[in-house]
Amino acid sequence: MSEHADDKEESLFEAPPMAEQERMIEAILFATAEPVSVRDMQARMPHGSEPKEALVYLTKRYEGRGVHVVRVGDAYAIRTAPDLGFLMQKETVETRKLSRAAIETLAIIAYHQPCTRAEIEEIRGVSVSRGTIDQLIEMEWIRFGRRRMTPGRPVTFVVTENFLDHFGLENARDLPGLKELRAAGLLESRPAPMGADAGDEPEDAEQDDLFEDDDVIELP
Amino acid sequence: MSEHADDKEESLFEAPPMAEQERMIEAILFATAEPVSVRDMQARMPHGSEPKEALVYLTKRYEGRGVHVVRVGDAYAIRTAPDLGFLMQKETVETRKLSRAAIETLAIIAYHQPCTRAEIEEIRGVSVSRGTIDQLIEMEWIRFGRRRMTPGRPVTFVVTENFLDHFGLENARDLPGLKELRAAGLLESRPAPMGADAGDEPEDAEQDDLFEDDDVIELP
Amino acid sequence: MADTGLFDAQDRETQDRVAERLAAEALIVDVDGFEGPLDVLLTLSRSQKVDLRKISVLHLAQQYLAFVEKAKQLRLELAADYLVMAAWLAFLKSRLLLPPDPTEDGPSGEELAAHLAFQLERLQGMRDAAARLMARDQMGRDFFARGVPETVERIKKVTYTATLLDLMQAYARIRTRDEFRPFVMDRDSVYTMEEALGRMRGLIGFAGEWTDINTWLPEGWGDDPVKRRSATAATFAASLELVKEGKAEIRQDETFAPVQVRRKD
Repeated sequence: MSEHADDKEESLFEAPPMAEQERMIEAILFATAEPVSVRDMQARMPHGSEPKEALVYLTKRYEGRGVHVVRVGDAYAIRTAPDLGFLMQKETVETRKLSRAAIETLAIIAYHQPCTRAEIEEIRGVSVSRGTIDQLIEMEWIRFGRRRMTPGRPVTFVVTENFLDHFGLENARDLPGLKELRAAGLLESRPAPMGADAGDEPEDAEQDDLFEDDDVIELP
Repeated sequence: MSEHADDKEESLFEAPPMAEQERMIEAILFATAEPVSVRDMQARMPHGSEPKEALVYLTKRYEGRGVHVVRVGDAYAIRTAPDLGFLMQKETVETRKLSRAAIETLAIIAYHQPCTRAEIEEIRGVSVSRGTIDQLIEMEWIRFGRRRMTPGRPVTFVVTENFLDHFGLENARDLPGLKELRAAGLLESRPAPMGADAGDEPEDAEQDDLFEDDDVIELP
Repeated sequence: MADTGLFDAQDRETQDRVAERLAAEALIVDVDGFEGPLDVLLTLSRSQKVDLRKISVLHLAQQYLAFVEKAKQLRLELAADYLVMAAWLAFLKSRLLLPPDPTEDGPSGEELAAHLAFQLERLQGMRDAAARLMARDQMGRDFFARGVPETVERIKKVTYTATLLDLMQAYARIRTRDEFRPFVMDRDSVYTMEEALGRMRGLIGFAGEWTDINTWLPEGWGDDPVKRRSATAATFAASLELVKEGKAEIRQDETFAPVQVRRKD
């Protein structure tokens, strides 16, 4: 606080050295909530200061740094370098289990590929929401196959290389058949109550699920 | 995307050059008013970054400048140089005037932490009013520590990161005069000889010296 | 607060006495401004102008007692803790003045005095520390934080996973859905009461003697514990049913003893 008085006294004779003035505007620009005009800086700084000149030095000093001195209208401010904007985001990654609708759809495609949407619906016993297919495509686990040469030429779906990679398969044909699943004990487990009434699953619930998912997924 | 692929990608990417990392923490620290922990920086920076090392360079870079890199507990912040406070009359926040009781209570907690109310009263020789403690908690300068493992399990108080930040302390070990006070034996709890002013004795004689207890000092 | 720095006369003793009297009077005038007896004692001790470690507690006790005395003369109400301290200091004074009584236990006057001196020194130490703390550069007054903090945007990214097992189980679930009965229960090891009853009705006519119900279990149900438990329960329930119908009698000698049945004639 006493320096204040000192500075004032000194300022009657001469302005602070330019390096000192640069420090001053650095502190002012840092601590001030709004961009500061040159006039405002001058008013705050000891008499005889030349903020305009000090600003030139300060701007130069911050060139290529993580923050820059920028001009905002008639005033100046310190701002994050544009290329570092990504640091102002904190990304949290959450891993979720694929929804039952999605995993079942995926399983049907894997076992029956190429497989049309109508076929998936027939096997699952419920309609397949667009969101489910979109999600699997976005995850790059399925892709469009050839159109079926039947009336309406429906599109088919097949699994991707990514799918095989993720599940550690050489080929979708390597997937164990029902008999093998049973032998491996995978069919012995009684279906959970949920499993039993899968066919009654309300479509709305499924769709809600997916709208939610879509929102999250679309973030960059 | 498969985790496998992610890992591969990450290990293929090299951490940014140190100069770039320095820019990044510069941007991060400029952007916040609160101290940022090293872990937090690391989470926001590209994989493989070493904010701790970059901080050394950045701290050096700002030596003698209008703003400084300061350490607050486990975190770092940029603060204006104290000698330039006179420029900041507009920014000065009028802090509530603390009563003498509050200031002394704060000092006792800071130097004796973790510290029970009974210990504060023993040292000051008068009872501590609730309002005093409340005020310090409200200012976020003290918080509750662990309960003391003595009869009655009294609560203890410790100072916060905000306290360190406000008084420009790196950690509680840097409190002014701490060494001298300890050397003079004034920070030990010395039980009153039997028969001396009864009732003023603190609950427990074994006041663990908290400055060696990293658990409590290391503010999150 | 009384400050003895005003006095720089040469005659120490006169000076001290004057200071003491002035201090005591100042104290009384300002007694509300003190934070308890320890605070008063600390203020009084300053008149000794020595290191607090070398303070004369006896002298201090006398000063304090004089202060309380003066307050009484002025008919000032002193808070109870001031009087408690006065009583304690009077006790301490007598201990310090009298030769130690070997028959009396408890701390000596010196020990008590040393502790009081410690308390005063500690209080002074904390006050000095508080002053040094408050004299530090403070944020928002001497140094400043960023004026325009940027908010850190939180982005939640969700990734989905599934294992091969999930995939196969999902497929198995769909493909075998129709094979399951709506109510699935392991019937292989369940022996129903109806079955037991049917079996017993046919046999009870031949049971003239008391027989352990364990011997009534059907063939092949006695070895596997799961099956045995189910068959035993069913047979017991069926026995009770027969008793209720008046076709059999049932008995048990004591708790956990074998349960026996026979035909009722």
